[in-house]
Amino acid sequence: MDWHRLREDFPILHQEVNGHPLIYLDSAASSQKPRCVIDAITRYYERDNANVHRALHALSMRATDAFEAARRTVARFISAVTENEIIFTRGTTESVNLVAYAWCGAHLKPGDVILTTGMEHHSDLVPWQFAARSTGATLKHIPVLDDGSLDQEAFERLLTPQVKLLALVHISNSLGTINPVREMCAKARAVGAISFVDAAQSTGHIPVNVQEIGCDFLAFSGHKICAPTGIGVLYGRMAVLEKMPPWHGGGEMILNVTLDSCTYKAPPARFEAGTPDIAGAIGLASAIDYLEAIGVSHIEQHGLELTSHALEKLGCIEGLRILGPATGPRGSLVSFHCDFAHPHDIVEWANTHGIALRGGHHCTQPLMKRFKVPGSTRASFYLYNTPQEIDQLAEVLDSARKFFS
Amino acid sequence: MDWHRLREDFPILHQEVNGHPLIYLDSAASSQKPRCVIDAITRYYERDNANVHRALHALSMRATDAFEAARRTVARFISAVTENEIIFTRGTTESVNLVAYAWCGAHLKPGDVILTTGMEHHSDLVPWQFAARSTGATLKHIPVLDDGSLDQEAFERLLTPQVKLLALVHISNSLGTINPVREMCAKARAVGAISFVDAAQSTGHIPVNVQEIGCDFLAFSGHKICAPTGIGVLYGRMAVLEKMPPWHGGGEMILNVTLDSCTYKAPPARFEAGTPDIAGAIGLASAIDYLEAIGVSHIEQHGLELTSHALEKLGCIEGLRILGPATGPRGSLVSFHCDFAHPHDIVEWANTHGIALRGGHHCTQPLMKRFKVPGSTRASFYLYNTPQEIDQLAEVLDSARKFFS
Amino acid sequence: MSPEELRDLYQSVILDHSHKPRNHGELPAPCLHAHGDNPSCGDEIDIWVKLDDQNRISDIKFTGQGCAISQASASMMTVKIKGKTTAEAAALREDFRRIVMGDGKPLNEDDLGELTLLEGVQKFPQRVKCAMLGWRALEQAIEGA
Amino acid sequence: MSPEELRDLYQSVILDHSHKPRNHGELPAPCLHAHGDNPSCGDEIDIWVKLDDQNRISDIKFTGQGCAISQASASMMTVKIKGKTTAEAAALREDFRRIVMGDGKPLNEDDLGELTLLEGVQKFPQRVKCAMLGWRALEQAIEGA
Ligand SMILES: Cc1ncc(COP(=O)(O)O)c(C=O)c1O
Ligand SMILES: Cc1ncc(COP(=O)(O)O)c(C=O)c1O
Repeated sequence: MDWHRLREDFPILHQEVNGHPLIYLDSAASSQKPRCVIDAITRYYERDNANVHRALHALSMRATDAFEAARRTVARFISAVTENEIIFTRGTTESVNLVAYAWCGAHLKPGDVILTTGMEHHSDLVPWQFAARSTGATLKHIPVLDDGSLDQEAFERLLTPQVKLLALVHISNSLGTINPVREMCAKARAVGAISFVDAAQSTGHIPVNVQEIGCDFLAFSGHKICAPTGIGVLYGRMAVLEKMPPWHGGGEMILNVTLDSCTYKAPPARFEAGTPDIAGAIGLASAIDYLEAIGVSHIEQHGLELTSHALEKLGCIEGLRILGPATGPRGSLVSFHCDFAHPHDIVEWANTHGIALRGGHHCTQPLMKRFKVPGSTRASFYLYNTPQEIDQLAEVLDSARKFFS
Repeated sequence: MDWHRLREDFPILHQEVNGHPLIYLDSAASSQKPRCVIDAITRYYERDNANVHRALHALSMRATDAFEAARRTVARFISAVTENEIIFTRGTTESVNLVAYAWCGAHLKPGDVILTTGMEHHSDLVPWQFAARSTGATLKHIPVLDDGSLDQEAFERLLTPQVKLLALVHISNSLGTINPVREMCAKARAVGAISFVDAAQSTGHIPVNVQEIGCDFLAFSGHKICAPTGIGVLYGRMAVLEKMPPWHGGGEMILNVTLDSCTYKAPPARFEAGTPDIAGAIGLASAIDYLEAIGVSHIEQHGLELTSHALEKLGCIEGLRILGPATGPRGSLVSFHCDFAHPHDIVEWANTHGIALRGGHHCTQPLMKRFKVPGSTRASFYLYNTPQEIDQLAEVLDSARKFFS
Repeated sequence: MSPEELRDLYQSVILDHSHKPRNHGELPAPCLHAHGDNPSCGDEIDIWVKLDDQNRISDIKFTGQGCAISQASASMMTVKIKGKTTAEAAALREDFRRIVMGDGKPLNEDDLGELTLLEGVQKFPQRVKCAMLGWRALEQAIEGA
Repeated sequence: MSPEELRDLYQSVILDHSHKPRNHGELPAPCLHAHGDNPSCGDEIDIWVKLDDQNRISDIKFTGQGCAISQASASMMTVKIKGKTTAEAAALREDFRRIVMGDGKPLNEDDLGELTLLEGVQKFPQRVKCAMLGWRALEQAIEGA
């Protein structure tokens, strides 16, 4: 793989920021888009745009075909059994909310437990708080150890028969920890609980296979894997989806409607009320085709190389402390705390040198409290990043150290 | 206004379908996009793409500025008091659901009444059915008269002090009826009810001013007004929004989060959990700029001309019965029933001649039952349509009559 | 689609069946009954079937509403199927499915007779569901037995 | 942003205040107190104020955490404000807001003194909230009185 040449596919990378070539190290927040994805959107609007379903004229048939083909592409990408297990949403956040409202609302009662972890993104935490509050269920959390891994002993203790749902992040967006989702979902299943995996940071970075993970639900966001904003996915095992009532009501999710009641379609239509983000779904399929042409395991390898390079380079900077696992496989991001400056000052400094970083709590306030930091600075990588960019980052961080100390 | 030249702005229109120049008469389902909107999306992904909020690097600042500028554009477009009254959603359907869950959930109790009409789109009906069921409130419907207007006497009778919410469509997508929303919202306010206006078919077709209408909520979809799929709007009066609890939980809608609870931001952030459709919002602003440059009242005039031309031409076809108001102002669409063929056969026939129509119940099953038709055929118009296209339509419908009779 | 293909789809025989459906109406109980619909377009068919003791379709009637294709196809089916055993009906159904979907050659092309006129549906994939609606309802009625 | 503008933003005086905040700590009750935060970036300031009977700020202290700008600005504010009346403080606040937002000339530029060093914030609009955080908390503490 010629990773340098691949950068040519991303128009946005070829610009200067504050007089320096842009170094984009904020892909964990949102990824950049290759030309083919931008073109897929343009082509759709220039040739095929129409509303989908109930399609009898040429454009609406083409739009429907492309939209449903996108569903098949997603199903293949994450190895779902059928494309009917793929529900299009706006993103991970909406996917979590869908399950928190529709599944929890129908299945939880006081005494039941939703088990989650101390390292969840707010989007995989707040919806469960809401669900617990409205159903009377209790929310419990698997603690995070100092090395950034989950406390597996505590997990075993917490995993009582009262647990009805396990919700956990595949790769932590703040620490880079890769959780053993396969083992944990199996243990959850053994006590009769269903499992929800937040794969926002893993999909498109490492191979994600819902059969292998053995989860009941899995969610990710298109915008983090080279696809447009506004589109995301909820995968649900058909046996679970079939028993789940709808959430949003409206056009296209109903079979028959009278003024006072209605009957619902089968999944996935049941969960897709209203006009979907058609162009977004088509853009997502194009992004998946792009990633698959490169090969997700190649991307994983590249990410591992970048991350270990970053750990080495940043580890040499005095006063810089890296959060999360020190050894072993890791998501392609590095979060750190600098004793010489606040994250926002670091991010500001980096920006002046053309480098895009993110600083703050990364939507994981409880985790920041756990590690007793007000926030962290994060450099996150994707297929278009290079070791040279990380060298630049290390230099700029070292200059920040000198300046702010 | 040179309406013919304006067609040049829409790349999709310049194609052949089944050997005939495309005549797109399905804008009520989804509109086509001008070059400037497609370009705005491309430009965003090529230059400025990044996640919004917590923005400290150059791209994320540019993305945030453009996203928030889009909110101001929408606010100005519908005359909201402040841009904080503008919530971005996926579309009208999600906007209705937001209010049905968040507002109804917090404010309704058994005995209360949600008043809606017999001509609502499923998206402005099913969510209220759900809300009634979960709160114990009762759903009532203002009947539709034979001429396609609402029974105003029945409305007065139904508008008791138990009515807490009036939800009604501004322009019916099946009949073209323009409802007197201003008068009806005022009457609702007089009994202490709040009002929700489904403006999916009116926004971008006729001037829509939330101050003038005097509604508490108003919803529309971007894709119907030349903007991308995946983006829509819920307007809410600030006094009402402030008292409304959140619906979706997740990143960006919270102030402080602990493992077990959280506090919420002020509107609109409270209602926008997770990464929004940033490109969609920017595309929507570009579409609004485009429509405003032409002038919405010019578009309204053009729509009226097309519609009266269509009523005249189609009215001459034997065995074709037009649904909805026979006289007076009307939305820019014509729905009709043909005694010589089923809507799908008509749509098929038209498609073979390059004309895109829609046939079926148009997501208004109760209304179809009311008019005792299994469905109707609909031709809907927007700024890029011409009287010549309607002449073509009339000819093709007449040939269908001859063929199928 | 060319005008010829459209004319193929709506041949006069087909339009004749849709205007004057054969075997239209209901059968009195006891008999088999099923309701079929295409929620995506609103087409509906109700079908009533009487089987004799050799599993032969001794009588069949239908009512419905929808496009010319769905109504004509159901009408043509009833004509063809009357007097056949349920096994023969199932074989016919499969052959009919093949010609409307363009999915392989029918096993007994000759048996199809007039039904081959619906071959034109091949060119209109979105209409396959219409052509199959009556057959789906028939299968349901028999399986429900 | 050029390196010069960045250096302007983080002048040595400012960094000195952020490293060694003046008037750091809490005041014992009775006194006025307010908490201010920027939820979007997590900066926090707690402020304690004692007013004498002429509405003069006789003592002021603060604690907090956040970026160099928010902490230095709060520190510099406490130095400047001690001994001033609440009316004088409000006038200073408005002038300070003008220079950090680049929103018109301050009415009494001379009064600002060292605070003008924060003028560099103008070039970094997203940092205005940081620079104003202490001042917002001060206003809240006094208005809550
Ligand atoms: C682990 C994790 N979960 C959930 C989310 C929320 O994703 P989105 O904002 O696309 O809904 C993110 C992205 O920030 C994330 O990193
Ligand atoms: C009157 C009306 N309301 C609601 C909707 C639903 O809009 P969307 O599908 O964009 O959510 C439509 C569009 O079909 C409509 O015409």
